[in-house]
Amino acid sequence: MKTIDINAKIVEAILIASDEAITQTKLDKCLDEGHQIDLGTTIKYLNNFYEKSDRSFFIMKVAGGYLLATHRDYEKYIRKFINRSGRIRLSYAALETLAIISYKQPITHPEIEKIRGVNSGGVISTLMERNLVAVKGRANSPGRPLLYVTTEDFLKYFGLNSSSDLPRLKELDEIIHGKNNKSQKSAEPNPLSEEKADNDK
Amino acid sequence: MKTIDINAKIVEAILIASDEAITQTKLDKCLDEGHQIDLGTTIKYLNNFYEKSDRSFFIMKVAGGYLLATHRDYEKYIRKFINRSGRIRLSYAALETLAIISYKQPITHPEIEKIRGVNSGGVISTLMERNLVAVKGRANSPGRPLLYVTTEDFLKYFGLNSSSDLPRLKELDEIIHGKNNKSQKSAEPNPLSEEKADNDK
Amino acid sequence: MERKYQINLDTFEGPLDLLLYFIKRDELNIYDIPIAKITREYLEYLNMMHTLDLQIAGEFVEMASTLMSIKAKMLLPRFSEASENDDIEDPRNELVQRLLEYQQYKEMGKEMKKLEEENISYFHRNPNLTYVDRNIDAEEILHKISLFDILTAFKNVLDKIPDESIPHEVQLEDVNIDDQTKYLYTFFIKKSKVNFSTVVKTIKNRVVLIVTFVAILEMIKTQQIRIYQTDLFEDFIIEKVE
Repeated sequence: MKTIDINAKIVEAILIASDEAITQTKLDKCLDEGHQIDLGTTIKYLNNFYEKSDRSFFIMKVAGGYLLATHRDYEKYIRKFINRSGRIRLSYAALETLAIISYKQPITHPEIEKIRGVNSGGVISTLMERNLVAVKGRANSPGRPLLYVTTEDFLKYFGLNSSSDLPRLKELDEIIHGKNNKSQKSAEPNPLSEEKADNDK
Repeated sequence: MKTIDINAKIVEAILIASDEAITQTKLDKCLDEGHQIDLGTTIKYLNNFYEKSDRSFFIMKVAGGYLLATHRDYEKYIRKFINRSGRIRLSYAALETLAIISYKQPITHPEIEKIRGVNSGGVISTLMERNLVAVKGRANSPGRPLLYVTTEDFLKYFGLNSSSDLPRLKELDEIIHGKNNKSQKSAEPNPLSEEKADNDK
Repeated sequence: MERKYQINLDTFEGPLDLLLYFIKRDELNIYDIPIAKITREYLEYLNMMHTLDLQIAGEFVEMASTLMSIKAKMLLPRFSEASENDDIEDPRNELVQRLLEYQQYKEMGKEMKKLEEENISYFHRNPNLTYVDRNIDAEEILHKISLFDILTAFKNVLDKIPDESIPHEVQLEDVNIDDQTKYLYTFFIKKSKVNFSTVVKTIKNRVVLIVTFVAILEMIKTQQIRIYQTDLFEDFIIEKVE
């Protein structure tokens, strides 16, 4: 077996030691003056090594950077080990609320309720507990309500690189035309950002 | 490179995905009836592989079992990375003091200590070093003690415009209220009990 | 009328969801909703919920009144006569806009469900920072605890204690930090970790509680214990430092 490049080892060490996605910018800040590592190339190199040496993990591109993740085959064992036998999937209410928050963020509680037409306190609490949304500042509207945004864990959970990678919002036209047929189905998760997705930043 | 044993891969996956040390007992619980893995042997096998392939990490024996750890050579980078990413922030004492200052500002050192009941000089300097707290004038009370306030950086960190934007107790109530039922569950005594490990292997 | 009510009562997230269901099922034109028909259906549904003794949320009732008010406005001669005229607003407009907007997010929620399914079997690296950062000063480490968390935890506990025990003046309580430190150590006889809620469960007096809390902070400061959370809003875990 070959001795691996020192740069690859630095990146690997960071991947092992941190639960936050590594980005080129963050990496640059860890290096001494004059020391440069091209993150993309290094990740490819490492992933290639992990694949060839048949590891149980790989480097995933998510949340704006890279993170180590285990292959699907080990889900069963890991789930049992960390004692989350059924990682509780999100309810439709939670997903719908997340969709609203991710598109409209930052958004207030009343605004969310207005769109959903129902009381959403419970759902928001659940999302906060699971660290999928967080409070960030206050709106300038009367009563200065708290503003909610999605978190990095949100991106990790859905395997997204950024919130603009979300499935796009369907245009109204499409909904009207799709009203009676199954065109809903055909809407594949779109990996690219759409016009609508811009306003979430 | 050789295809590694499936058992080793299961153990490796658990090491990657869990922040809890792995023990033989805990491992046994994850396996199907009749499936056995000898943890000690597997760890040796993996560590041998990591060493031979010159990885930046190894499996460390801690009192409670085994964990992945990085070699010391990379500590410098990791430390910077974790700090930069905001993963390491403030101590509990510092945070508590910060909370007191933010809600009671401007406030003097003796007043802070009175609320906390403990000497707070060190914590206040830490907060000042990190530019979260600043001095703003002096109180008119005897001895004219310095008055502390939170800085703009602090507010920015939380996305707030002014200290009056801090979460109010009423809002905490709402959040606590919304999630009360669920949080009861987690209030059970933690079944895990691990001795704190010695840091070296 | 033998309409099949194969409506799963729990499936509707709210009144908008229910209305969308009617629109889809009956293939109605969302821009030209037959308001009388849909109001009737809606009210039938509420009646049925009522008959089944299901609790009807306020939002459903509110929507019923909205529908009836739209229906009433539609009957006003001013609207029916001028229905061709663009500058008189259709009373249904606002509802239609809300339905359309809600529908968009509902659809997106379904797409997100797919993403969830695709990603749920991956686990990301979850390092134990206690060991990884072995040289990092404990003072610098904040284990995922935010300002909100601390206030929440403290307040949570305070709330459990009856108000009567709040002293309005400083009273002499037969408790001090040393006692409470000893009390905390009793939890560490058998194990090295204990949940915060377990520690404070039996404490019924606010002052004792505050003293215990201060004792905990003191012990953190002197590094006798460390405290962390597995997640936001989770209980704190107190771990003895050897």
